[in-house]
Amino acid sequence: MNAWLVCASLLLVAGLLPVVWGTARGPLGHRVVAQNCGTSVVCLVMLLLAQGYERPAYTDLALVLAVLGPVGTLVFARLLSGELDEEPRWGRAVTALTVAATAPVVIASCAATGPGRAAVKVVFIGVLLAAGNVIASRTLSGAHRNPTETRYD
Amino acid sequence: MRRGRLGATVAEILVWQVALSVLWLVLISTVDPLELFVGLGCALVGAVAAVAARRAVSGR
Amino acid sequence: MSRRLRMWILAVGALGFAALFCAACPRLPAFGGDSHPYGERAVRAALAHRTANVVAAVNFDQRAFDTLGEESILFASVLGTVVLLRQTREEREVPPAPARVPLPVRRYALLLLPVALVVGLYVVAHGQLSPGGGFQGGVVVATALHLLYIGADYRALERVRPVGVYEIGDAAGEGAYLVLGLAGLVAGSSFLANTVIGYGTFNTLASGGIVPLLNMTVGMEVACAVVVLLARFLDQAVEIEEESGR
Amino acid sequence: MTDTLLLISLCAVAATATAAVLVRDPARQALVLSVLGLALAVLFTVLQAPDVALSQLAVGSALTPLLILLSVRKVRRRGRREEDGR
Repeated sequence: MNAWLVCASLLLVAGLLPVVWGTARGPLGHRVVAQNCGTSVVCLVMLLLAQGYERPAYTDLALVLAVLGPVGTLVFARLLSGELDEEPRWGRAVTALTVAATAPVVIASCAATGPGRAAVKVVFIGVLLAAGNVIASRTLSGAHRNPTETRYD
Repeated sequence: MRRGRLGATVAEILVWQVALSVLWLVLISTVDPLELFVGLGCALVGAVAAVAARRAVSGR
Repeated sequence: MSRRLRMWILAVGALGFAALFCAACPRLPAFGGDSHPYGERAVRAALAHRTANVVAAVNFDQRAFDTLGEESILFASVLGTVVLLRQTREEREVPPAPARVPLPVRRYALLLLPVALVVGLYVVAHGQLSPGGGFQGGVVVATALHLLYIGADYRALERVRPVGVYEIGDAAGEGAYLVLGLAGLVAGSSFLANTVIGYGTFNTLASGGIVPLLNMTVGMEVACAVVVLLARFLDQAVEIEEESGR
Repeated sequence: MTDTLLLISLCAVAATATAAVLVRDPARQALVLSVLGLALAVLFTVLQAPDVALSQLAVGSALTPLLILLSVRKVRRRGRREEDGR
Protein backbone atom coordinates (compact mmCIF):
# COMPACT_ATOMS: atom_id res chain seq x y z
CA MET A 1 0.00 0.00 0.00
CA ASN A 2 2.04 2.86 -1.36
CA ALA A 3 0.90 6.21 -0.01
CA TRP A 4 2.11 7.98 -3.13
CA LEU A 5 -0.04 5.85 -5.41
CA VAL A 6 -3.07 6.39 -3.15
CA CYS A 7 -2.58 10.16 -3.39
CA ALA A 8 -2.07 9.88 -7.13
CA SER A 9 -5.32 7.98 -7.63
CA LEU A 10 -7.22 10.37 -5.32
CA LEU A 11 -5.86 13.37 -7.22
CA LEU A 12 -6.69 11.63 -10.49
CA VAL A 13 -10.30 11.01 -9.46
CA ALA A 14 -10.80 14.38 -7.76
CA GLY A 15 -8.97 16.31 -10.52
CA LEU A 16 -9.16 14.66 -13.94
CA LEU A 17 -12.80 13.56 -13.98
CA PRO A 18 -14.18 17.07 -13.20
CA VAL A 19 -11.74 18.43 -15.81
CA VAL A 20 -13.12 16.03 -18.41
CA TRP A 21 -16.66 17.04 -17.42
CA GLY A 22 -15.78 20.75 -17.56
CA THR A 23 -14.01 20.48 -20.92
CA ALA A 24 -16.82 18.60 -22.62
CA ARG A 25 -19.66 20.90 -21.59
CA GLY A 26 -20.49 24.55 -21.03
CA PRO A 27 -19.36 27.73 -22.77
CA LEU A 28 -15.94 27.91 -24.40
CA GLY A 29 -14.51 30.12 -21.65
CA HIS A 30 -15.22 27.43 -19.02
CA ARG A 31 -13.75 24.69 -21.17
CA VAL A 32 -10.36 26.34 -21.69
CA VAL A 33 -10.05 27.03 -17.93
CA ALA A 34 -10.84 23.35 -17.29
CA GLN A 35 -8.17 22.28 -19.79
CA ASN A 36 -5.64 24.55 -18.13
CA CYS A 37 -6.49 22.99 -14.77
CA GLY A 38 -6.22 19.51 -16.30
CA THR A 39 -2.58 20.14 -17.25
CA SER A 40 -1.66 20.94 -13.66
CA VAL A 41 -3.54 17.98 -12.24
CA VAL A 42 -1.80 15.50 -14.56
CA CYS A 43 1.62 17.08 -13.96
CA LEU A 44 1.14 16.63 -10.19
CA VAL A 45 -0.04 13.06 -10.77
CA MET A 46 3.16 12.43 -12.74
CA LEU A 47 5.26 13.72 -9.82
CA LEU A 48 3.37 11.46 -7.41
CA LEU A 49 3.76 8.44 -9.72
CA ALA A 50 7.49 9.17 -10.02
CA GLN A 51 7.70 8.88 -6.23
CA GLY A 52 5.25 6.00 -6.01
CA TYR A 53 7.17 3.80 -8.47
CA GLU A 54 10.55 4.94 -7.05
CA ARG A 55 11.69 5.95 -10.55
CA PRO A 56 13.24 9.45 -10.58
CA ALA A 57 13.40 9.19 -14.38
CA TYR A 58 9.62 9.75 -14.49
CA THR A 59 10.10 13.34 -13.35
CA ASP A 60 11.13 14.08 -16.96
CA LEU A 61 7.50 13.46 -17.90
CA ALA A 62 6.36 16.05 -15.36
CA LEU A 63 9.09 18.40 -16.61
CA VAL A 64 7.98 18.25 -20.26
CA LEU A 65 4.35 18.66 -19.22
CA ALA A 66 5.19 21.64 -16.98
CA VAL A 67 6.98 23.24 -19.95
CA LEU A 68 4.45 22.48 -22.71
CA GLY A 69 1.17 22.33 -20.80
CA PRO A 70 0.62 26.06 -20.29
CA VAL A 71 1.83 26.64 -23.88
CA GLY A 72 -1.08 24.49 -25.05
CA THR A 73 -3.52 26.65 -23.10
CA LEU A 74 -1.92 29.81 -24.50
CA VAL A 75 -2.41 28.36 -27.99
CA PHE A 76 -6.11 27.98 -27.24
CA ALA A 77 -6.33 31.47 -25.75
CA ARG A 78 -4.53 32.95 -28.75
CA LEU A 79 -6.35 31.20 -31.57
CA LEU A 80 -9.81 31.16 -29.98
CA SER A 81 -9.59 34.71 -28.63
CA GLY A 82 -12.50 35.81 -30.79
CA GLU A 83 -14.87 33.25 -29.32
CA LEU A 84 -13.88 33.35 -25.65
CA ASP A 85 -17.28 34.68 -24.57
CA GLU A 86 -17.36 34.89 -20.80
CA GLU A 87 -15.05 33.75 -18.06
CA PRO A 88 -16.49 31.48 -15.35
CA ARG A 89 -16.97 33.05 -11.94
CA TRP A 90 -15.03 30.18 -10.43
CA GLY A 91 -12.10 30.69 -12.85
CA ARG A 92 -9.83 32.45 -10.31
CA ALA A 93 -10.78 29.99 -7.55
CA VAL A 94 -9.82 26.99 -9.69
CA THR A 95 -6.44 28.50 -10.54
CA ALA A 96 -5.78 29.34 -6.89
CA LEU A 97 -6.81 25.78 -5.97
CA THR A 98 -4.45 24.14 -8.46
CA VAL A 99 -1.55 26.39 -7.53
CA ALA A 100 -2.27 25.66 -3.88
CA ALA A 101 -2.31 21.93 -4.67
CA THR A 102 1.10 22.21 -6.34
CA ALA A 103 2.85 23.27 -3.11
CA PRO A 104 2.22 20.19 -0.92
CA VAL A 105 2.98 17.76 -3.75
CA VAL A 106 6.29 19.48 -4.54
CA ILE A 107 7.25 19.77 -0.87
CA ALA A 108 6.36 16.14 -0.20
CA SER A 109 8.35 14.79 -3.15
CA CYS A 110 11.28 17.05 -2.27
CA ALA A 111 11.23 15.72 1.27
CA ALA A 112 11.13 12.18 -0.10
CA THR A 113 14.00 12.69 -2.54
CA GLY A 114 16.11 14.38 0.11
CA PRO A 115 18.46 17.34 -0.44
CA GLY A 116 20.28 17.46 -3.77
CA ARG A 117 19.83 18.24 -7.44
CA ALA A 118 16.81 15.97 -7.78
CA ALA A 119 14.94 18.04 -5.20
CA VAL A 120 15.91 21.26 -7.01
CA LYS A 121 14.58 19.70 -10.21
CA VAL A 122 11.22 18.96 -8.58
CA VAL A 123 11.04 22.51 -7.19
CA PHE A 124 11.86 23.84 -10.67
CA ILE A 125 9.04 21.76 -12.15
CA GLY A 126 6.64 23.06 -9.49
CA VAL A 127 7.60 26.70 -10.07
CA LEU A 128 7.34 26.29 -13.86
CA LEU A 129 3.93 24.67 -13.55
CA ALA A 130 2.55 27.29 -11.14
CA ALA A 131 3.87 30.20 -13.22
CA GLY A 132 2.49 28.75 -16.45
CA ASN A 133 -0.86 28.07 -14.83
CA VAL A 134 -1.17 31.62 -13.49
CA ILE A 135 -0.08 33.23 -16.76
CA ALA A 136 -2.49 31.10 -18.78
CA SER A 137 -5.46 31.75 -16.51
CA ARG A 138 -4.71 35.48 -16.40
CA THR A 139 -4.59 35.48 -20.20
CA LEU A 140 -7.95 33.72 -20.31
CA SER A 141 -9.53 36.15 -17.86
CA GLY A 142 -7.75 39.04 -19.63
CA ALA A 143 -9.26 37.94 -22.97
CA HIS A 144 -12.74 38.86 -21.72
CA ARG A 145 -12.00 42.28 -20.36
CA ASN A 146 -11.31 44.73 -23.21
CA PRO A 147 -7.72 44.32 -24.34
CA THR A 148 -6.76 47.91 -23.52
CA GLU A 149 -7.03 47.18 -19.81
CA THR A 150 -4.25 44.57 -19.88
CA ARG A 151 -0.87 46.27 -20.20
CA TYR A 152 0.72 46.12 -23.62
CA ASP A 153 4.31 47.08 -24.38
CA MET B 1 28.09 52.05 -31.67
CA ARG B 2 28.36 48.81 -33.64
CA ARG B 3 31.14 47.49 -31.31
CA GLY B 4 29.08 48.54 -28.27
CA ARG B 5 26.04 46.60 -29.47
CA LEU B 6 28.16 43.56 -30.37
CA GLY B 7 29.68 43.58 -26.88
CA ALA B 8 26.25 43.83 -25.31
CA THR B 9 24.94 40.93 -27.38
CA VAL B 10 27.90 38.70 -26.54
CA ALA B 11 27.49 39.56 -22.87
CA GLU B 12 23.79 38.72 -23.01
CA ILE B 13 24.52 35.40 -24.72
CA LEU B 14 27.06 34.55 -22.00
CA VAL B 15 24.59 35.41 -19.24
CA TRP B 16 21.95 33.20 -20.85
CA GLN B 17 24.50 30.41 -21.34
CA VAL B 18 25.51 30.42 -17.69
CA ALA B 19 21.88 30.38 -16.57
CA LEU B 20 20.99 27.53 -18.95
CA SER B 21 24.09 25.55 -17.95
CA VAL B 22 22.94 25.72 -14.33
CA LEU B 23 19.54 24.49 -15.51
CA TRP B 24 21.28 21.63 -17.37
CA LEU B 25 23.17 20.70 -14.17
CA VAL B 26 19.87 20.56 -12.31
CA LEU B 27 18.30 18.35 -14.97
CA ILE B 28 20.98 15.65 -15.37
CA SER B 29 21.39 12.84 -12.86
CA THR B 30 25.10 11.92 -13.09
CA VAL B 31 27.67 14.69 -13.58
CA ASP B 32 30.73 13.87 -15.70
CA PRO B 33 32.94 15.85 -18.10
CA LEU B 34 31.07 14.77 -21.23
CA GLU B 35 27.71 15.79 -19.73
CA LEU B 36 29.14 19.22 -18.85
CA PHE B 37 30.54 19.66 -22.35
CA VAL B 38 27.22 18.70 -24.02
CA GLY B 39 25.41 20.87 -21.48
CA LEU B 40 27.49 23.92 -22.35
CA GLY B 41 26.83 23.32 -26.04
CA CYS B 42 23.07 23.03 -25.56
CA ALA B 43 23.11 26.09 -23.26
CA LEU B 44 24.90 28.05 -26.00
CA VAL B 45 22.22 27.04 -28.53
CA GLY B 46 19.53 28.08 -26.06
CA ALA B 47 21.30 31.39 -25.32
CA VAL B 48 21.60 32.31 -29.00
CA ALA B 49 17.93 31.45 -29.51
CA ALA B 50 16.93 33.54 -26.49
CA VAL B 51 18.80 36.63 -27.70
CA ALA B 52 17.55 36.20 -31.27
CA ALA B 53 13.98 35.87 -29.98
CA ARG B 54 14.22 38.95 -27.80
CA ARG B 55 15.61 41.05 -30.64
CA ALA B 56 13.01 39.72 -33.10
CA VAL B 57 10.23 40.73 -30.72
CA SER B 58 11.65 44.13 -29.86
CA GLY B 59 11.68 44.91 -33.56
CA ARG B 60 15.34 45.88 -33.76
CA MET C 1 -19.37 -3.11 -56.72
CA SER C 2 -22.63 -2.19 -54.95
CA ARG C 3 -22.61 -1.08 -51.37
CA ARG C 4 -24.25 -4.33 -50.23
CA LEU C 5 -21.49 -6.38 -51.88
CA ARG C 6 -18.82 -4.28 -50.19
CA MET C 7 -20.53 -4.82 -46.85
CA TRP C 8 -20.52 -8.58 -47.44
CA ILE C 9 -16.81 -8.60 -48.23
CA LEU C 10 -16.16 -6.54 -45.11
CA ALA C 11 -18.22 -9.00 -43.02
CA VAL C 12 -16.32 -12.02 -44.39
CA GLY C 13 -12.97 -10.35 -43.84
CA ALA C 14 -13.93 -9.29 -40.30
CA LEU C 15 -15.15 -12.79 -39.46
CA GLY C 16 -11.93 -14.35 -40.74
CA PHE C 17 -9.86 -11.89 -38.70
CA ALA C 18 -11.99 -12.47 -35.59
CA ALA C 19 -11.55 -16.24 -35.86
CA LEU C 20 -7.77 -16.06 -36.24
CA PHE C 21 -7.49 -13.41 -33.51
CA CYS C 22 -9.49 -15.48 -31.03
CA ALA C 23 -7.39 -18.53 -31.90
CA ALA C 24 -4.20 -16.60 -31.23
CA CYS C 25 -5.23 -14.89 -27.98
CA PRO C 26 -5.24 -17.93 -25.61
CA ARG C 27 -1.58 -18.64 -26.45
CA LEU C 28 -0.44 -15.17 -25.40
CA PRO C 29 1.32 -15.03 -21.96
CA ALA C 30 -1.14 -13.82 -19.28
CA PHE C 31 -1.37 -10.08 -18.77
CA GLY C 32 0.94 -8.98 -15.99
CA GLY C 33 2.42 -12.48 -15.65
CA ASP C 34 6.15 -13.08 -15.22
CA SER C 35 6.99 -14.85 -18.53
CA HIS C 36 8.06 -12.29 -21.16
CA PRO C 37 9.95 -14.21 -23.89
CA TYR C 38 10.48 -11.16 -26.14
CA GLY C 39 11.12 -8.81 -23.22
CA GLU C 40 13.90 -10.94 -21.73
CA ARG C 41 15.75 -11.17 -25.06
CA ALA C 42 15.40 -7.43 -25.69
CA VAL C 43 16.71 -6.56 -22.21
CA ARG C 44 19.62 -9.00 -22.59
CA ALA C 45 20.59 -7.52 -25.99
CA ALA C 46 20.27 -3.96 -24.64
CA LEU C 47 22.44 -4.67 -21.60
CA ALA C 48 24.98 -6.40 -23.83
CA HIS C 49 25.41 -3.06 -25.65
CA ARG C 50 25.25 -1.19 -22.30
CA THR C 51 22.16 0.82 -23.22
CA ALA C 52 20.22 1.75 -20.07
CA ASN C 53 16.89 2.58 -21.79
CA VAL C 54 15.78 -0.72 -23.36
CA VAL C 55 13.15 1.06 -25.47
CA ALA C 56 15.91 3.17 -27.04
CA ALA C 57 17.94 0.00 -27.57
CA VAL C 58 15.00 -1.63 -29.38
CA ASN C 59 14.35 1.52 -31.39
CA PHE C 60 17.89 2.35 -32.44
CA ASP C 61 19.91 -0.82 -32.02
CA GLN C 62 17.96 -4.03 -32.47
CA ARG C 63 15.35 -2.68 -34.90
CA ALA C 64 17.12 0.41 -36.24
CA PHE C 65 15.92 -0.41 -39.75
CA ASP C 66 12.27 -0.01 -38.68
CA THR C 67 13.11 3.38 -37.17
CA LEU C 68 14.62 4.34 -40.52
CA GLY C 69 11.26 3.43 -42.05
CA GLU C 70 9.34 5.49 -39.49
CA GLU C 71 11.65 8.44 -40.03
CA SER C 72 11.15 8.24 -43.79
CA ILE C 73 7.37 8.20 -43.22
CA LEU C 74 7.66 11.45 -41.23
CA PHE C 75 9.94 12.92 -43.91
CA ALA C 76 7.54 11.94 -46.72
CA SER C 77 4.47 13.26 -44.88
CA VAL C 78 6.10 16.64 -44.28
CA LEU C 79 7.17 16.68 -47.94
CA GLY C 80 3.57 15.95 -48.93
CA THR C 81 2.29 18.77 -46.73
CA VAL C 82 4.78 21.21 -48.25
CA VAL C 83 3.59 20.26 -51.74
CA LEU C 84 -0.11 20.39 -50.88
CA LEU C 85 -0.04 23.62 -48.88
CA ARG C 86 2.11 25.59 -51.30
CA GLN C 87 0.89 28.99 -52.44
CA THR C 88 -1.00 28.56 -55.73
CA ARG C 89 -1.11 31.17 -58.47
CA GLU C 90 -4.39 32.80 -57.54
CA GLU C 91 -3.37 33.20 -53.90
CA ARG C 92 -1.41 36.20 -52.68
CA GLU C 93 0.71 36.58 -49.60
CA VAL C 94 -0.42 39.21 -47.11
CA PRO C 95 2.15 40.33 -44.51
CA PRO C 96 0.83 39.14 -41.08
CA ALA C 97 -0.75 41.86 -38.94
CA PRO C 98 1.12 42.49 -35.65
CA ALA C 99 -0.93 40.87 -32.88
CA ARG C 100 -1.61 42.58 -29.56
CA VAL C 101 -0.33 40.24 -26.82
CA PRO C 102 -0.56 41.01 -23.08
CA LEU C 103 2.83 41.93 -21.62
CA PRO C 104 3.05 39.06 -19.09
CA VAL C 105 2.45 36.52 -21.85
CA ARG C 106 5.20 38.06 -23.96
CA ARG C 107 7.69 37.99 -21.07
CA TYR C 108 6.68 34.44 -20.17
CA ALA C 109 7.15 33.28 -23.77
CA LEU C 110 10.53 34.98 -24.09
CA LEU C 111 11.71 33.44 -20.82
CA LEU C 112 10.28 29.99 -21.52
CA LEU C 113 11.67 29.71 -25.07
CA PRO C 114 15.32 28.99 -24.10
CA VAL C 115 14.25 26.83 -21.15
CA ALA C 116 12.01 24.69 -23.37
CA LEU C 117 14.79 24.51 -25.97
CA VAL C 118 17.30 23.23 -23.40
CA VAL C 119 14.74 20.78 -21.98
CA GLY C 120 14.15 19.45 -25.50
CA LEU C 121 17.88 19.07 -26.15
CA TYR C 122 18.21 17.37 -22.72
CA VAL C 123 15.51 14.87 -23.69
CA VAL C 124 17.27 14.17 -27.01
CA ALA C 125 20.73 13.82 -25.48
CA HIS C 126 19.61 11.45 -22.70
CA GLY C 127 17.51 9.27 -24.98
CA GLN C 128 19.44 6.11 -24.20
CA LEU C 129 19.50 6.71 -20.42
CA SER C 130 16.09 7.98 -19.34
CA PRO C 131 12.66 8.05 -20.98
CA GLY C 132 12.77 10.25 -24.07
CA GLY C 133 14.83 10.23 -27.20
CA GLY C 134 15.15 11.84 -30.59
CA PHE C 135 11.48 12.02 -31.47
CA GLN C 136 10.14 13.36 -28.14
CA GLY C 137 13.01 15.86 -27.75
CA GLY C 138 12.67 17.01 -31.37
CA VAL C 139 9.00 17.82 -30.90
CA VAL C 140 9.74 19.76 -27.68
CA VAL C 141 12.45 21.76 -29.45
CA ALA C 142 10.16 22.57 -32.37
CA THR C 143 7.32 23.63 -30.04
CA ALA C 144 9.78 25.80 -28.08
CA LEU C 145 10.60 27.75 -31.25
CA HIS C 146 6.90 28.47 -31.81
CA LEU C 147 6.61 30.16 -28.43
CA LEU C 148 7.57 33.26 -30.38
CA TYR C 149 4.35 33.01 -32.39
CA ILE C 150 2.37 32.67 -29.17
CA GLY C 151 4.35 35.33 -27.26
CA ALA C 152 4.50 37.81 -30.09
CA ASP C 153 3.26 37.49 -33.67
CA TYR C 154 4.06 35.59 -36.81
CA ARG C 155 6.27 38.44 -38.09
CA ALA C 156 8.66 37.97 -35.16
CA LEU C 157 8.72 34.20 -35.66
CA GLU C 158 9.49 34.53 -39.36
CA ARG C 159 12.40 36.83 -38.61
CA VAL C 160 14.00 34.15 -36.44
CA ARG C 161 13.03 31.03 -38.37
CA PRO C 162 14.32 30.87 -41.98
CA VAL C 163 12.31 27.91 -43.35
CA GLY C 164 14.97 27.01 -45.92
CA VAL C 165 17.50 26.20 -43.22
CA TYR C 166 15.04 23.86 -41.50
CA GLU C 167 14.20 22.09 -44.73
CA ILE C 168 17.91 21.43 -45.21
CA GLY C 169 18.14 20.32 -41.56
CA ASP C 170 15.24 17.95 -42.13
CA ALA C 171 16.96 16.34 -45.11
CA ALA C 172 20.36 16.36 -43.36
CA GLY C 173 18.91 14.52 -40.35
CA GLU C 174 17.50 11.81 -42.58
CA GLY C 175 20.76 11.60 -44.54
CA ALA C 176 22.87 11.43 -41.38
CA TYR C 177 20.82 8.45 -40.19
CA LEU C 178 21.60 6.67 -43.46
CA VAL C 179 25.29 7.58 -43.32
CA LEU C 180 25.54 6.16 -39.78
CA GLY C 181 23.95 3.01 -41.11
CA LEU C 182 26.43 2.81 -43.95
CA ALA C 183 29.24 3.22 -41.41
CA GLY C 184 28.23 -0.25 -40.17
CA LEU C 185 28.66 -1.60 -43.70
CA VAL C 186 31.99 0.15 -44.19
CA ALA C 187 33.22 -1.29 -40.88
CA GLY C 188 32.56 -4.74 -42.29
CA SER C 189 29.38 -5.70 -40.40
CA SER C 190 25.78 -5.26 -41.52
CA PHE C 191 23.77 -2.06 -42.25
CA LEU C 192 22.89 -0.09 -39.08
CA ALA C 193 24.83 -2.58 -36.94
CA ASN C 194 25.89 -1.35 -33.53
CA THR C 195 29.49 -2.56 -33.80
CA VAL C 196 31.21 0.55 -35.13
CA ILE C 197 31.69 2.55 -31.95
CA GLY C 198 32.61 1.31 -28.47
CA TYR C 199 29.74 0.88 -26.00
CA GLY C 200 31.22 3.15 -23.31
CA THR C 201 30.41 2.69 -19.66
CA PHE C 202 26.86 1.87 -18.59
CA ASN C 203 24.43 4.69 -17.76
CA THR C 204 26.65 7.50 -19.03
CA LEU C 205 26.09 9.85 -21.93
CA ALA C 206 28.43 8.00 -24.29
CA SER C 207 27.05 4.53 -23.61
CA GLY C 208 25.22 2.42 -26.17
CA GLY C 209 27.56 2.86 -29.12
CA ILE C 210 25.56 4.10 -32.12
CA VAL C 211 22.29 4.66 -30.18
CA PRO C 212 23.00 8.25 -28.99
CA LEU C 213 24.19 9.29 -32.44
CA LEU C 214 21.06 7.92 -34.11
CA ASN C 215 19.05 9.65 -31.41
CA MET C 216 20.64 12.96 -32.32
CA THR C 217 20.00 12.55 -36.04
CA VAL C 218 16.36 11.63 -35.36
CA GLY C 219 16.12 14.62 -32.97
CA MET C 220 17.41 16.99 -35.60
CA GLU C 221 15.20 15.52 -38.30
CA VAL C 222 12.01 15.58 -36.21
CA ALA C 223 12.62 19.11 -34.90
CA CYS C 224 13.21 20.48 -38.41
CA ALA C 225 10.32 18.47 -39.86
CA VAL C 226 7.86 19.81 -37.28
CA VAL C 227 9.10 23.38 -37.82
CA VAL C 228 8.59 23.04 -41.58
CA LEU C 229 5.17 21.45 -41.03
CA LEU C 230 4.05 24.26 -38.72
CA ALA C 231 5.52 26.84 -41.08
CA ARG C 232 3.26 25.60 -43.87
CA PHE C 233 0.19 25.52 -41.58
CA LEU C 234 0.94 29.02 -40.25
CA ASP C 235 1.50 30.39 -43.74
CA GLN C 236 -1.85 29.07 -44.88
CA ALA C 237 -3.73 30.18 -41.80
CA VAL C 238 -2.14 33.59 -41.28
CA GLU C 239 -0.64 34.86 -44.50
CA ILE C 240 -1.97 33.33 -47.68
CA GLU C 241 -5.31 34.72 -48.92
CA GLU C 242 -7.20 34.19 -52.12
CA GLU C 243 -7.48 36.97 -54.68
CA SER C 244 -10.60 38.80 -53.53
CA GLY C 245 -11.07 40.23 -57.03
CA ARG C 246 -13.20 37.30 -58.34
CA MET D 1 -2.83 -0.72 -5.50
CA THR D 2 -1.66 -0.47 -9.10
CA ASP D 3 -4.83 -2.24 -10.28
CA THR D 4 -7.08 0.50 -8.89
CA LEU D 5 -4.81 3.13 -10.45
CA LEU D 6 -4.97 1.24 -13.75
CA LEU D 7 -8.76 1.05 -13.48
CA ILE D 8 -9.08 4.77 -12.79
CA SER D 9 -6.86 5.78 -15.70
CA LEU D 10 -8.69 3.38 -18.02
CA CYS D 11 -12.02 4.93 -17.00
CA ALA D 12 -10.59 8.42 -17.51
CA VAL D 13 -9.40 7.52 -21.02
CA ALA D 14 -12.76 5.91 -21.85
CA ALA D 15 -14.71 8.93 -20.58
CA THR D 16 -12.50 11.46 -22.38
CA ALA D 17 -12.54 9.51 -25.63
CA THR D 18 -16.35 9.32 -25.53
CA ALA D 19 -16.51 13.05 -24.81
CA ALA D 20 -14.17 13.69 -27.74
CA VAL D 21 -16.53 11.77 -30.05
CA LEU D 22 -19.68 13.47 -28.71
CA VAL D 23 -18.34 17.02 -29.08
CA ARG D 24 -19.02 18.01 -32.70
CA ASP D 25 -17.41 21.45 -33.06
CA PRO D 26 -13.73 21.05 -34.16
CA ALA D 27 -12.42 23.88 -31.99
CA ARG D 28 -14.05 22.44 -28.87
CA GLN D 29 -12.98 18.96 -29.90
CA ALA D 30 -9.35 20.14 -29.92
CA LEU D 31 -9.77 20.99 -26.24
CA VAL D 32 -11.16 17.57 -25.39
CA LEU D 33 -8.41 15.91 -27.48
CA SER D 34 -5.83 17.78 -25.42
CA VAL D 35 -7.34 16.37 -22.21
CA LEU D 36 -7.55 12.93 -23.86
CA GLY D 37 -3.81 13.17 -24.51
CA LEU D 38 -3.25 13.87 -20.82
CA ALA D 39 -5.40 10.90 -19.77
CA LEU D 40 -3.54 8.64 -22.22
CA ALA D 41 -0.20 9.84 -20.85
CA VAL D 42 -1.31 8.87 -17.33
CA LEU D 43 -2.45 5.47 -18.58
CA PHE D 44 0.87 4.82 -20.33
CA THR D 45 2.80 5.87 -17.22
CA VAL D 46 0.73 3.56 -15.01
CA LEU D 47 1.44 0.75 -17.49
CA GLN D 48 5.18 1.50 -17.07
CA ALA D 49 5.69 2.85 -20.62
CA PRO D 50 7.26 6.31 -19.97
CA ASP D 51 8.67 6.74 -23.47
CA VAL D 52 5.24 6.39 -25.05
CA ALA D 53 3.77 8.70 -22.40
CA LEU D 54 6.46 11.29 -23.16
CA SER D 55 5.71 11.11 -26.89
CA GLN D 56 2.00 11.60 -26.17
CA LEU D 57 2.73 14.56 -23.91
CA ALA D 58 5.16 16.20 -26.32
CA VAL D 59 2.79 15.94 -29.28
CA GLY D 60 -0.59 16.17 -27.61
CA SER D 61 -0.13 19.14 -25.28
CA ALA D 62 0.85 21.93 -27.70
CA LEU D 63 1.42 20.63 -31.22
CA THR D 64 -1.87 18.92 -32.03
CA PRO D 65 -4.06 21.79 -30.73
CA LEU D 66 -1.99 24.25 -32.75
CA LEU D 67 -2.37 22.24 -35.95
CA ILE D 68 -6.13 21.70 -35.46
CA LEU D 69 -6.86 25.33 -34.60
CA LEU D 70 -4.82 26.65 -37.53
CA SER D 71 -6.76 24.37 -39.88
CA VAL D 72 -10.08 25.48 -38.34
CA ARG D 73 -9.05 29.11 -38.76
CA LYS D 74 -8.13 28.59 -42.42
CA VAL D 75 -11.38 26.76 -43.19
CA ARG D 76 -13.46 29.38 -41.36
CA ARG D 77 -11.78 32.28 -43.22
CA ARG D 78 -12.48 30.57 -46.55
CA GLY D 79 -16.11 29.94 -45.47
CA ARG D 80 -16.62 33.57 -44.46
CA ARG D 81 -15.15 34.79 -47.77
CA GLU D 82 -17.55 32.63 -49.78
CA GLU D 83 -20.50 34.25 -48.00
CA ASP D 84 -19.11 37.72 -48.74
CA GLY D 85 -18.41 36.71 -52.35
CA ARG D 86 -22.00 35.55 -53.05
